[in-house]
Amino acid sequence: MTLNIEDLHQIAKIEQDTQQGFQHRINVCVAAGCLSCGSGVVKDALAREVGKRGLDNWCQVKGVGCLGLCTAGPLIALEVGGRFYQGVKVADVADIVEALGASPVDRLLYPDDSAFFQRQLRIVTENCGRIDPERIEEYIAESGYEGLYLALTQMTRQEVLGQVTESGLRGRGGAGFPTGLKWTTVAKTVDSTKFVICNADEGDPGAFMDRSVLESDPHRVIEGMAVAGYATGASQGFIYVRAEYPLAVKRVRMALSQAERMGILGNNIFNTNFSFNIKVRLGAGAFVCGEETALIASIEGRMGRPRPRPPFPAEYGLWEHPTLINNVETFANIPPIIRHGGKWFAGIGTEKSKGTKVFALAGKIVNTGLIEVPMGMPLREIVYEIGGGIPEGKRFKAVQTGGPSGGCIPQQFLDMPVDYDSLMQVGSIMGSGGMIVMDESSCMVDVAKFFMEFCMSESCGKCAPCRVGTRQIYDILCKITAGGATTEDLATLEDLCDLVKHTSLCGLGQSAPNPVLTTLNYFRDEYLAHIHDKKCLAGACKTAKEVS
Amino acid sequence: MGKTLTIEPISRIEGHGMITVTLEDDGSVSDAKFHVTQFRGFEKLCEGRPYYEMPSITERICGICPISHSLASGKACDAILGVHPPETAILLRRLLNCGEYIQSHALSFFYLSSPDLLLGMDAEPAKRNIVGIIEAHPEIARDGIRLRKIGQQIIEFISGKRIHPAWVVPGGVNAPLSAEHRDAMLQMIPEALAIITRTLTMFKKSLENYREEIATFANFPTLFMGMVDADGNLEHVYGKLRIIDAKGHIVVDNIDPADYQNYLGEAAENWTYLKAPYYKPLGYPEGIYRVGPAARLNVCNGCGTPLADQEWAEFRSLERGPVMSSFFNHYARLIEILFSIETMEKILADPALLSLRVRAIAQPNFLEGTGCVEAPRGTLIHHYRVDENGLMTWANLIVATGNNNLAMNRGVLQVAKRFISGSEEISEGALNRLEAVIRAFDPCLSCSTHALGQMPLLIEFRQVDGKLIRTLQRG
Amino acid sequence: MSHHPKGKLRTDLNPSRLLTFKIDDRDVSAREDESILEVARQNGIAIPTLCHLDGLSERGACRLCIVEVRGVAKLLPSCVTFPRQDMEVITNSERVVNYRKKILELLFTERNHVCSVCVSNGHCELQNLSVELGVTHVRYNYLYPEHAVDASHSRFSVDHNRCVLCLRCVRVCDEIEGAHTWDIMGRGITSKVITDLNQPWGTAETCTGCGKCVQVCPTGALSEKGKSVAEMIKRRQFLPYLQMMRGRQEESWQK
Amino acid sequence: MKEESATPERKSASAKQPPEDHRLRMVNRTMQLYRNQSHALIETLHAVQESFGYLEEGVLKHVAGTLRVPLSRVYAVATFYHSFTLKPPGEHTCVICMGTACYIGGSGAILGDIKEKVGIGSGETTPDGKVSLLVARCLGSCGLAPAGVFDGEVAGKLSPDNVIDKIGRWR
Amino acid sequence: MAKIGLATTWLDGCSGCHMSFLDLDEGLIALADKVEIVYGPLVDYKTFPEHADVTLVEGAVSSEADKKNILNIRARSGVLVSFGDCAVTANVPGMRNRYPVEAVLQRGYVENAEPPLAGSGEAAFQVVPQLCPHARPVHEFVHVDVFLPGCPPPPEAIFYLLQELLAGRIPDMRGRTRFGA
Repeated sequence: MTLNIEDLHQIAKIEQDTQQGFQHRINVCVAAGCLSCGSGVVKDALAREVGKRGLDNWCQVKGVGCLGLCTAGPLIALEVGGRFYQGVKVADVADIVEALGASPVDRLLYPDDSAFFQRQLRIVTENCGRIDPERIEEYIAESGYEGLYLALTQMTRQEVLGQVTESGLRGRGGAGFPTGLKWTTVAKTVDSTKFVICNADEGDPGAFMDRSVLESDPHRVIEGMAVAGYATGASQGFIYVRAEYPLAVKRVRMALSQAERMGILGNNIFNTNFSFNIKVRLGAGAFVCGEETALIASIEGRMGRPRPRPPFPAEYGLWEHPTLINNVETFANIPPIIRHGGKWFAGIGTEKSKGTKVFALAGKIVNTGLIEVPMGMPLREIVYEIGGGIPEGKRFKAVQTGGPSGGCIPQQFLDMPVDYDSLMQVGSIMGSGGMIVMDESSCMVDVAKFFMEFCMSESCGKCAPCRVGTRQIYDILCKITAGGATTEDLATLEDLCDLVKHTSLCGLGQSAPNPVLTTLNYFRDEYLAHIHDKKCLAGACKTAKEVS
Repeated sequence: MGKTLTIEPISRIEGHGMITVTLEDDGSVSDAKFHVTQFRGFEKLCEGRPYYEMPSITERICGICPISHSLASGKACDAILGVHPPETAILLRRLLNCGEYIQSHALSFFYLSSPDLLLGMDAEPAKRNIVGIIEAHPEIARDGIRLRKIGQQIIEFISGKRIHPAWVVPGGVNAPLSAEHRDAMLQMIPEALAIITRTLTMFKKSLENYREEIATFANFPTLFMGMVDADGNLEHVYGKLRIIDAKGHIVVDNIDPADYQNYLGEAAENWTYLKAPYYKPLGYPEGIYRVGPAARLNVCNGCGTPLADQEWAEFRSLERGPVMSSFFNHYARLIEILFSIETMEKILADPALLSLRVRAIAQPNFLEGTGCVEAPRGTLIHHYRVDENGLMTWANLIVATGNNNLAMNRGVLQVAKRFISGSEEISEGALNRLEAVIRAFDPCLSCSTHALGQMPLLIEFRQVDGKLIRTLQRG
Repeated sequence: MSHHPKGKLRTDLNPSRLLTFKIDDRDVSAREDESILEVARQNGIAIPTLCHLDGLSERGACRLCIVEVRGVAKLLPSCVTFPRQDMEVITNSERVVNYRKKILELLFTERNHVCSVCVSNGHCELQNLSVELGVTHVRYNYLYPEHAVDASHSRFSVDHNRCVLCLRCVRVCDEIEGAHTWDIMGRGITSKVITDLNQPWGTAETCTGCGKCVQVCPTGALSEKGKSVAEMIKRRQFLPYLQMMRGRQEESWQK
Repeated sequence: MKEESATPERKSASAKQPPEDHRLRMVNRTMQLYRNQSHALIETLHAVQESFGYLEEGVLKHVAGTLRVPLSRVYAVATFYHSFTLKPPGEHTCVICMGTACYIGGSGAILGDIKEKVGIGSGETTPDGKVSLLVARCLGSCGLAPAGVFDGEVAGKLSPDNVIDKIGRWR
Repeated sequence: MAKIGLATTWLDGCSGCHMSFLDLDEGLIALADKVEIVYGPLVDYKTFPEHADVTLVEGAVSSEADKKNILNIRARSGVLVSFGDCAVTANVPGMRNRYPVEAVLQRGYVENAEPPLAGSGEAAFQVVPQLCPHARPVHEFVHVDVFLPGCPPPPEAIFYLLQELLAGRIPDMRGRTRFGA
């Protein structure tokens, strides 16, 4: 079966009509966060309740992907009227159905004028929480796969590369390398075999953007990959996804087989001579596999140990063939870029950071969850308006971005625009989008220790500075938090951070000292208090003095 | 109300020790103890290591008698392999041992004890050291330095390194001797002989001055143990053990060192890291025995070399039976230097010495092995067990100084009782004698505890319940 | 199996193209596919290395061979970095020398290196590097991990206390002997070389007993049994020879 | 830094697991799916772990032979990745998330309490074989921090008390 | 010219480094003119002086007593020299670090003793100083000015060190000795 644009439109039309047929649509979040609060049971109960009352043709109950506001789960969205119910229990189900078309159930109502939803700009997550991720038709109804069709049938490879380059999209996985440039490099290589890899091995502890996108809108990623395959001349793709995300794996596999069945993946897609297939590969719990060359090694069935670059995977990648690697969010940006044009995308965000960014907002903040905002939004707005500020009246201390490779941004930079370069300037990085808010009860030395422990146990062990250096740094941080360190130890700590940063083989080691360096930079007083006064200013560490 | 007097560190010994003396209310001495205060755990730290590393690891027990440890260890490893090293290797090992006896005994006599002997027990502490000797008796100091150097050079000629040479290996030694080095050693003999002869004469003349010390430095009856060769003559490396009683009668003879456990037990006490070996059939602590230079001269039938035999005869004529006072260790040490020089001369003349066959190669054939030599300070036993792969599973070391532990403690008590009494004013000389009795044994505490170290001297007066009344500091 | 970027598929390197560049202000010429390390050594300029061994694939892992390249912010491992025309390489700036020292010191803290009683004392590359780089002490605290000796093989033993994880053993076993008995288990600071299923070496069915791993090991980690302290002198002449001969055989089979 | 020793029942495994063992069927199917190519190793190990609950040594040999991957390489891969375990798990499994949000939320204290009151650390199983404790890097449930998984069920907003209570009910 | 005050001390070591110092042989006589030994195992001073210009420390820090001593010695020393491998790297004494102190004492005083020590392990020892869990290098506890590795350091290196110090220079020991020399 090969589709053409009419077929696509037909599918979309049928789907849209069906949807319109319902007076009410109840969207129940069935992403991992809400599921773990019991949203699955609530969804079933709602469906039963609707059926019991014979309202099947009047009201649709469907599971959707992440609505973003994970704190409030299980979360329900009433599409007509735009209301949100939070913390829904099975016991609430009758009331909810009863209230359809009448005044809402006040006790469950989430203030829908909340800045949480208002201030966001959703591109990557445009379908999240709106469509049923397990049905390709719903994706197609939202202009899904139109971008791929456009690219294959009306654009040359050069034109696709041109649009991506023009969009100014930068890699959302960490370093922010220009996507157009990466694609062009792979496209230029001369090799009959090339690969496209989607890095969905989101390992940053405190980030779940990729998981959400894969759980809520998997087809978008598939479409982005297929476009990339076309543009670069690759015919085989891999999605390397964490085994710890079983729901995401399930939905991606489901989406792949739906796309294959429809001929959107496979041979001669849309009757062109472009063929593209995607396979899922499971990660097995190694943060370092986020590094391109380690990821490749892992797909090849080996230990995920990075190798020196150059040569870069774009020239010398999977099984020694040119390979394009982007992460989930990057690929998810592609379909709208193709549909609306690179210029449109470039109009969003800041001069050097285009588009939007998805963040996983967590920590000591009122609204924890998944958000998408235009690049350049001030940090203060994210924390205080979208995030709703710090709970329990505590004082804001810092925001950690970029996970173990990033840094802690203190109060004085709250008005800083969030984009690649501003973050870099203050010593942090954009990273994949983890954003952890800390209040006065968090000890910054302890936070640095937490990340160093992470880097130490995630170090692959290949190069000496990272393998041993991270352990040495961790030991010193332990000594500091235990109140047993001297100023000489502090000097050694800084010396080691410099060493590991500048001599490690791969990005993991090179950036591992960042959390220590930024906290040393902005919160040195906390280090000194542990050392001189044997005291933890935040009261989080049990120093020897306090224990005795 | 009882008090305790503490002397720490004991200086001019190879190691780290402390003496406590417990005083009765009237100031008289009720008890005295010699404590060894550090510990390194060689018996454990070698666990899991390959047996063939043992000679080098155990060499690090002591910087003064590393050769003895490597020889005992090498012999224990020979036993594990189940081989006899080639004749040349045995000659070379014995030759190496001669070098060690010369340097170690020279160190003990000239560097550590001569200040007491030449400047007097009551001399000013600031002068009572080798620098004081250099100033007061430059020619004797020079002799001491030369003699020790000759010993160290011999070791270096044979093994390539003066301290911790890693040259004794399981099954033999790791390199043959060159003719050039042999000749160099031969050339040193006349000077060495001249020095030792001078020193013996000088020492014998001065014996008069030490009546008090001779009478009290562990002058009591005990058993004696030492190694003898097949003829019952003095032997340091390849021989069997003999134990005699205070009357000079042989208690046991021809003990194969591998059977040491039938004769020797080691007791542990909680106030010292140095264990106390005792002669098992007599039990603990009645099985007190002594080892070392005087003990060796006591147990043997003679030295087996002409000059040393003359001196030996003179030494043994000091008393009717065995020489009892441990003070005479100094004397015996000089005789053993002479013996070692003569032995060396004999070995150097052996045509087999330069053979290239110096090592028997084998895999472990036994899972257990014992090696025993006479270290300068006394009998040294290494006992190892290994697993099927040759990795150490267990080790027991009885070191020279340990053998003398019971005797040293009794010696300290004897001196304390003699020199400390009544008043609280304890003379400098008395304190020094408490240490000198220990020095007479020349304890190698690095060996015995497998450790060393130092602390300031404190004299602590304590009530019986341990409460500190008063502290005196000396220095 | 190490994927060496110098492999045949590296399309951007042209073995026939000659270029000139500078190492420590000296003009040198090289083929484009020769690493900076190779070129430096050909010109008598010593760059310290540990994981590199002529005849084995490169890993770029020990980081001791890092050099500065003028105009490049990052330090580059000279074993896997290739020259470009007019490149200016500095091999001995204070900066890189200091980093090398620190890396070496980290290696000393990682395991339990007791040089004085090591079979390789006096013939050890780690020890020699400490002399070469002027390391007279280790500024970082020793970690004292628990590691054992495996002496189950009839002729060789492996002492993990002395391993620096250079993986020469793994590579020679895979690339030259073709047995792949060795590999490395775990990750990070807990990494350890193993034989077969992390079983005693003597029970590893795949080991041919060829002993190449022992000879290429830079330290006393791998040694011949029965060799005492300081006696383990490694012989490696076979390595470039075998590499050459294996290449030749391949040709003759193809005929 | 304890070494992971080779499992004691070394020889038993291959004999005990003849190829017709039903648990092997899924493993074999996975390998066939990849035409027994060596790069299927990780996927296959996932399959082994799923069918057996852990990476059984005999099965590892079988996998090595079928995929023609050196034994040491199989072991290396099996120990490189955190998802794999070489020891049989306990009857019940408790996973505590140590992602940043959960750590900030106090999951460190929870682990400390488990260590103190149940006596097991990460990767360990109680001596009675009832409970295994694992630590996850991030469950992606940061909104529920601190979060954990109890026998496959995600639970959020954990506290030391309710975790000890949950574990207590298993024993 | 006033003599410089030289102190030497040993912690957990074998005395081999001190012996290597004595291996200066006749050099010692020449040294006696320029150097006064103000503390050490070869002389009879019982307390560490208020000030020593140069202190050579042999051995690793292994017991509570060593710890106390080295802090005191550091405070009273001008130039502190880590003397030999045990002081610089912990060397052979550090080999016990693989085992808990309890196990080390157990082997020595219970398994290999008859009658064995009453009580068990460290607690059983009353008068003698407690052992630290690890034997560690001196510079992990106090600042060290010069490192003189070697097991033992060769006499030539010791001679060079003293000559440089006498000339008022901090010696650069690189290339003159090494770990395990």
